Amino acid sequence: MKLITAVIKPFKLDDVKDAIRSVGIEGMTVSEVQGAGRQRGHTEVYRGAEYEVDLVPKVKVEVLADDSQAQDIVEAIVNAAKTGKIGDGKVWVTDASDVVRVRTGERGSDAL
Amino acid sequence: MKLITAVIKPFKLDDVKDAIRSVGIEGMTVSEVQGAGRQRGHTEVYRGAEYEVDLVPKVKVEVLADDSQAQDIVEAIVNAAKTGKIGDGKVWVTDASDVVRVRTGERGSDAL
Amino acid sequence: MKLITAVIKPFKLDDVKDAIRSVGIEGMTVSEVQGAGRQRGHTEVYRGAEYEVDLVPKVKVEVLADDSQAQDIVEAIVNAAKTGKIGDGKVWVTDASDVVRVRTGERGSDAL
Amino acid sequence: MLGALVPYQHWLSSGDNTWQLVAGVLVGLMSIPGLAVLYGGLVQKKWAVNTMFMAFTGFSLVLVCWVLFSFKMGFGNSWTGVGHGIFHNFIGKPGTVLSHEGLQSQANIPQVSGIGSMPPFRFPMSSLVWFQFVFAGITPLLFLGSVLGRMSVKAWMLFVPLWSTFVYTVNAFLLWGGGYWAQKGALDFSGGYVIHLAAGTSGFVAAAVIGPRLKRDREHAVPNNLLLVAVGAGIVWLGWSGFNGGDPYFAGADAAAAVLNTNLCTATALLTWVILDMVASPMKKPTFLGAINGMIVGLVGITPAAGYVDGFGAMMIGVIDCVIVFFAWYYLSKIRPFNKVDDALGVVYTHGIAGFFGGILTGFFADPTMIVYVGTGKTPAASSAGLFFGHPWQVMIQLFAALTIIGYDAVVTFILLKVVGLITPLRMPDEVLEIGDAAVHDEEVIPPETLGRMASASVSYENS
Amino acid sequence: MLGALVPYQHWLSSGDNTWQLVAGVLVGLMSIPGLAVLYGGLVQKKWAVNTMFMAFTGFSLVLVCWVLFSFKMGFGNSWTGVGHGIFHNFIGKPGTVLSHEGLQSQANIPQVSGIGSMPPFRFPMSSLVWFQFVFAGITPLLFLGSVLGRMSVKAWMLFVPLWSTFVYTVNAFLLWGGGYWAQKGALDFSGGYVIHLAAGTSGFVAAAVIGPRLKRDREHAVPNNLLLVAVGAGIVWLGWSGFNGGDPYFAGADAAAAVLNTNLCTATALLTWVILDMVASPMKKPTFLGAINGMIVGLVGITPAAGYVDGFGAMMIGVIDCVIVFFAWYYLSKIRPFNKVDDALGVVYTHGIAGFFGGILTGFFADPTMIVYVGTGKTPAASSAGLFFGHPWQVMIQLFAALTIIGYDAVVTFILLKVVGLITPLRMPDEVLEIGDAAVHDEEVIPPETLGRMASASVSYENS
Amino acid sequence: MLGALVPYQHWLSSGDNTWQLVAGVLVGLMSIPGLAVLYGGLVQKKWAVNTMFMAFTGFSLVLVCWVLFSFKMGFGNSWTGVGHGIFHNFIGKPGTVLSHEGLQSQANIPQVSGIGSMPPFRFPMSSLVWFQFVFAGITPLLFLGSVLGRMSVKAWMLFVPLWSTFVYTVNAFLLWGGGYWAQKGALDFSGGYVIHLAAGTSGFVAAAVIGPRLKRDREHAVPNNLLLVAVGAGIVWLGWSGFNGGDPYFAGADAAAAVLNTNLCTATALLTWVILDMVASPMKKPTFLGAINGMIVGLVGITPAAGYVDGFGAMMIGVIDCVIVFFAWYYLSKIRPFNKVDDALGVVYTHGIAGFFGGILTGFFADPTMIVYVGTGKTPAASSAGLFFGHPWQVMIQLFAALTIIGYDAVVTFILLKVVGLITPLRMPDEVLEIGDAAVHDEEVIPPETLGRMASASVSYENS
Ligand SMILES: Nc1ncnc2c1ncn2[C@@H]1O[C@H](COP(=O)(O)OP(=O)(O)O)[C@@H](O)[C@H]1O
Ligand SMILES: Nc1ncnc2c1ncn2[C@@H]1O[C@H](COP(=O)(O)OP(=O)(O)O)[C@@H](O)[C@H]1O
Ligand SMILES: Nc1ncnc2c1ncn2[C@@H]1O[C@H](COP(=O)(O)OP(=O)(O)O)[C@@H](O)[C@H]1O
Repeated sequence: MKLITAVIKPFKLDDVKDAIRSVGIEGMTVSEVQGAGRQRGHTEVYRGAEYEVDLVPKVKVEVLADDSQAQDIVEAIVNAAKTGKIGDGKVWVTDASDVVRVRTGERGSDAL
Repeated sequence: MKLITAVIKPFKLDDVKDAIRSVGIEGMTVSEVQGAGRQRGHTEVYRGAEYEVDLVPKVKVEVLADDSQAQDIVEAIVNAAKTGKIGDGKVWVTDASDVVRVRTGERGSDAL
Repeated sequence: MKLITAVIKPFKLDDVKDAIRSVGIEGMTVSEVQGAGRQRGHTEVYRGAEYEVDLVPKVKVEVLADDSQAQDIVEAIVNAAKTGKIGDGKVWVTDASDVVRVRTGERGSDAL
Repeated sequence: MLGALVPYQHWLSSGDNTWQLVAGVLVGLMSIPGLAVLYGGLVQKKWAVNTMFMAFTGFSLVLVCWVLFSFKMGFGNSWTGVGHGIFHNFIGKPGTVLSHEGLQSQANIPQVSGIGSMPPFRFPMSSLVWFQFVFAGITPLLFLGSVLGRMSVKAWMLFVPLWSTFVYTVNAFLLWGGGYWAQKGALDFSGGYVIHLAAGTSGFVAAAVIGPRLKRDREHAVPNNLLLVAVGAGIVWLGWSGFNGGDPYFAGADAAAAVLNTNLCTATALLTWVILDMVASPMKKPTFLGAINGMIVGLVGITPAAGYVDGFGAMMIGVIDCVIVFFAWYYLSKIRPFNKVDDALGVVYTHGIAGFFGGILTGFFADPTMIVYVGTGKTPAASSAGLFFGHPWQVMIQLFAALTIIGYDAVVTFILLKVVGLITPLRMPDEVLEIGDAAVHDEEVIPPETLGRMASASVSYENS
Repeated sequence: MLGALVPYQHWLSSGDNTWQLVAGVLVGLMSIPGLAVLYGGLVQKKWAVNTMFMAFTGFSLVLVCWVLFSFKMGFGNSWTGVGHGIFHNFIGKPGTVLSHEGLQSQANIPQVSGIGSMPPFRFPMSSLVWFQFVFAGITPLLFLGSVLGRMSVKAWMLFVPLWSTFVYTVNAFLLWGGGYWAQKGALDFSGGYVIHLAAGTSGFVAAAVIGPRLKRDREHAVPNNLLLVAVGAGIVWLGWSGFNGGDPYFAGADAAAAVLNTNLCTATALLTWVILDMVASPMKKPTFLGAINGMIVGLVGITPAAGYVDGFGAMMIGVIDCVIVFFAWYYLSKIRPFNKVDDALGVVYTHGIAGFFGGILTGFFADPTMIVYVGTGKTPAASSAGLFFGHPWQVMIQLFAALTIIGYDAVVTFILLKVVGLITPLRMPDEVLEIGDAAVHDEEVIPPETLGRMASASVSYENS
Repeated sequence: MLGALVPYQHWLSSGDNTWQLVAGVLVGLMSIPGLAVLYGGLVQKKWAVNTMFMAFTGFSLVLVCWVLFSFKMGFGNSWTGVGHGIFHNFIGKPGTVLSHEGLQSQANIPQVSGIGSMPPFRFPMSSLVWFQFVFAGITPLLFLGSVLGRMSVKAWMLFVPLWSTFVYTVNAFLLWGGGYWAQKGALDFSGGYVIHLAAGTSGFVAAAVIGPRLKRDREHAVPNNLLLVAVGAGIVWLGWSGFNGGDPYFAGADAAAAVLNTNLCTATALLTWVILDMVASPMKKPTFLGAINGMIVGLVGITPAAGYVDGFGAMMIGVIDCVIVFFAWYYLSKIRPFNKVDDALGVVYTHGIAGFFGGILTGFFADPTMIVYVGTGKTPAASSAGLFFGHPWQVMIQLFAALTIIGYDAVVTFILLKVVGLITPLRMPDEVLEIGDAAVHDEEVIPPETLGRMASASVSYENS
């Protein structure tokens, strides 16, 4: 099993969700994160005091998938999330040795 | 070392925490996430405009544990988080090659 | 490729960011989490009703790095995040089999 | 010149009319947005929208009933005609106040004003209808605090008009409309009984009849935003200057005394609760919500007394009522029936018990040198004396009036809810309770912005 | 004693002056913080600061213009001198009201007050300037709802003074300053046309000229916090008691009737929308924002009518206007030109259409037994009659007055925006629109506390 | 008829009394909820509850002292008896105002009202006590802005009564109670010195004595919610109409002029800061909090002047005072002692410096044609002239009065804090400062709902 993690621009979430579903995976877990990288943050000013926010709002999507589907999902995400501008984000893949569906106790591919 | 990640229903957090502790692990890291899956989201309506929220609030629990404890923890979480209704969530396990306790610099099992 | 995950005290984020950058990595992904562990939570009281919050606010930092850099980054984070008091947090390392930069499609080290 | 336009009739005083209108606006603000956001901030996040929805609709429902029939039930002629005993002095005859006479003629409470105990009013009917409405309108919003987090919208929208019609008007007639307890000399300056004891009693009964919130909700019953609690609480506090200040019906010395007493009792009670929090609460820490509780107790406690007591009396009521409610809150809540009923925001304490003892204490502290209306010629000034000023019987009158309200309101609330329950379920189904606002109203107080997408934007630009 | 200090001149009534000042404060509160946080809570999070900034500056800009020249354009002598026809009764001659005469002499609208149709005022000029300012000041804030989320700050800060000078003053003079439509007997008690129809029309035209919000913003156009919407909405509702109550200019019976009618129509309309939501909306659920929409429709609908109709009329306007706007909101919005213009908060419905039909309905329901001013001697009382009271022509007068406002305001708004567009771009650039507040103002409504660091603290302690 | 009940004594004017009561309520609202949520929204999230707690308790503490002894110290007879020189005209003799005479007899400031410079009051004592209380009550809340985020609750609860008793009453007596500076003709219409200069001075001294916030807090000193800032700021702005409008003590022409001037100066100053932000701030962007700063400067700047200057003067004060404070904020803050003291919200600028120059500018712009009270017979009207109207010495009087306030308040604040420090630590311990609200009050402004569990629900339903 693979865990694919994507950090993307927030407004691309809908496209990425659709892309993942088109590969045949319905489930995923999403969270709001902040990214640092080439894309610069910005300065806010509160009552004259400068406040540097060097982080940029991003959305993180985590998808568990069979090894066989992993590459397709990565491709699908990359295509859907791309704008071509700095800050489009990263996708990475790690191994999951075990997956369980809580409701049923099913394991492995059946748990997805 | 294993990293066990569980995505569960928010109101089950207390039970899951207790279950993990009963296996002998005190530490864990919790975050609020949103899940997509079989459990359907809902529609909100703001001033007549329909707004589809296809994500469901979930809580993510991450626990580092010795390889030997990992299975027990997975079992404990699954039992505690189960309601039998759709949307109970997933638990997955990945390998952590190294763990450090920041305060002391201890590594491996000692760092837990 | 390695994924280094650090759970640290929120006010140490700036120091940790600087430390990671000093190793030569510019990018990272940050999120707000809650930790349970040796550091105790606290009790809040709302209109006389006691409300136990056994979780402590933490910040999670995720950094992808080449295998060669991973140890340096772990060291850097540990040094920067340390206060010597309970609750300084954990750092752990997992393997990432693949990394893609969404904007360009670059993979592996080039994607960082 | 044979004639000219003048702005108003000779009986009208622009000063008194302005005061009455503004006092009404201040009390209106206590409900909307005051209580709506005070309660909206105090409930857990999943119920904030529903709580505010109930407040806005409850207030509106009462006003419609008020002008169509219920104002006259509280402040008109006795329905059963002139006569002795409580049954002939129980409730007024329903009628509308929608015509130009109902709006522009001189205000009048037939069994009270201009007939000895009160000078004739110097403002029009609509000022009186408006001023009395805001009191009628706030009362259901107070007991909303007992039943939120499970009462269904439809049941609410039926129960509020019924309760207002069959309970509130009776309370008002009995004490303010010249009914039985008014005739007996019971003192309730601005609604310690008519409003707060009533809300505490009815809320408690309603909470019992409707049943508790979900266990899960009770276990997470933390406020969602204390800043909004402060916005609401602050408007409620200062707005109360109109609540009590408007009740002499004239912008005279007694109105001013009522305003000052109200704020004084409130400040005293707030500090009393803060000190008790620091010395007698489990955590021994001062809390902001404790201060707000004390504030409410002070406001409620002075309400039956505001223009009858001197400043010393106002401070004593603040201290004594707050000590009583503080210990009731912590200890009475542990015993039956209080530990068996899920009164969500504790209305029975901060309004019911606070109002009850505020009324009793009025029977002790009413100071006859406080002049409500000035006597001229041989007419003595209108004022009232309590136990400490040589009139011990006043305490008993206060007690019996309170018991009348408790008994009547509890029984009729019970009956009305049973009737409503025949028409529509009183509670929302558990599946709805599990989700909250998003299930009841398709709205959330803070919608998750990045996690959704507009599907059909009925009111929005379409790309052409 | 040969003389003494007295607090004010003989023509001044402290009651009427107090009412006028307080009514002005209530209306001021409707803008600041009322509309600022109502809109600030209704927009998505990234635009909350900008929305409030626009509200605070818009209000301020109007006041500066108001005292320097524009008050007299609305309420002074006709600029083109005495004469017949609309062009001699179109706009007043500009002038300041900054001197002590502008502040402390007896108030006067030369073509209206004290000359037959209205008794002489009993308060000073500054009360009149203040009271009329708060109306002038709120109007741009209303149409802000149409253009927020893309209009540039600079364009706003130029457009508001221009619009207020060239559009608002004409509306006011025509209907309130003794201009053409006032002479023809058009009824607009407190601004159904002058303010709300104007805001709806100008906002819609401005939204069309400036262009839509970003597609991305329209797709995520969810409110950021309904509790703040409730704070704003509540202040707007109760503040409206001053909006309509202040317009007789005297704290008499008509003021009181206007207050009661305002609240009654609002409650009725709020409940009407809630019921329509439950039976006729796509989801068949009552919504809090639907209740707020209904509330606004009621407030706007009664505005042209408040002191002219009886309570029955007020309720009917509440129901009818709300039904019209509800269906316009859901169905008219699907057809041209409404589906082609991105009127962000739907101002054209809840203010434009609601104000238009409120005015027309005034032509039906105006009740001649409602006395605005009392006649003495042989002078008849001042009142107005609508179609249902034997004066069918009133409806046509109302219609033509409305069409004048729509036509004039639309054309001049269009021209002014084109002029402003020559000086500075009307829209923010897309890169700025993508980010929102943080790009426009370097501020966020809820700054991410743990994720940033103070770099240069110009106003803060430095370690020594 | 030999007699009848009348609502009030002959000396009472319901219009003036209403104005005084309502003005008091408006000023009360500026504190609660105004400043409580303005500051509550401006501080970082971990201090929001503590800030509001301090505001609610501070306000309450002052009221209790006020009626027990301190009102008379500010507005009674000179403690040291009649005599010349500042020491015989420094402070009033303490006394309660709790009796029925203290509440219902005719209001009177023995060294001021009805003795030549002011007509006799037309409202009762309680209106005066109430009106003057809200000023006394808001002042500690203003300097709370300097010391929040580290001052301990106990120290606050001791310091506020002491400061109010030994500092505020002296300020008030000197300028308003007929004391030395009043006799010398110093002008302070509504508290530019008594309140704002005092708050700026005392807050700054207190911030120095108590020491800075944690370094970590200063580095993350971002507001937690600008919508709440807007709620508070809006109530403060409009409430200020009562602040300045109530100070003539009569609802006459000068009250109305003061209301208009207040709003005009505020609008001007707000726009001035916005423009300076756009051209002279480091980022060259208009900011919402800059607009709010400008607003406050305008409100404070007009306070000493409101009923003495004409509209032109009001606008000039708005521009000049705002330019001064803007540059002080950016540049003075970089030099000693300003860069050595952690005045958390910059009260020394927006209240201290703004009040100081507002008072000085009053010495320039006071226009003698602005009539505060009208003379009859041979009595000349009461008004005041500044430098631009032929009375250059007024500027020096203003300056010396200001220096008296600065000197006295700074020294006594210092002494009182040292005394309080002997009883209880002024600062919270660092461990508490690190956590904030959750440590001080066991409360958080937005409790983390899913992450906790109710352990002992003292006030909640128990499963049976
Ligand atoms: N080394 C890294 N480890 C973890 N996350 C990273 C890393 N580098 C970048 N990211 C994430 O990817 C986002 C986009 O990266 P950035 O460098 O800004 O743009 P791009 O990927 O287009 O070059 C960042 O905001 C951050 O969330
Ligand atoms: N493939 C997946 N990858 C990551 N998370 C998933 C995946 N499938 C489901 N989840 C998570 O598990 C939660 C529950 O899944 P769902 O399909 O709704 O119910 P169930 O697991 O009971 O069949 C989802 O809300 C989501 O957070
Ligand atoms: N077994 C674990 N798995 C995951 N996260 C952990 C684990 N133990 C601790 N943590 C995280 O590390 C944080 C600090 O741990 P804690 O035990 O409080 O202090 P310390 O690491 O200094 O002994 C916790 O708040 C939690 O977020």
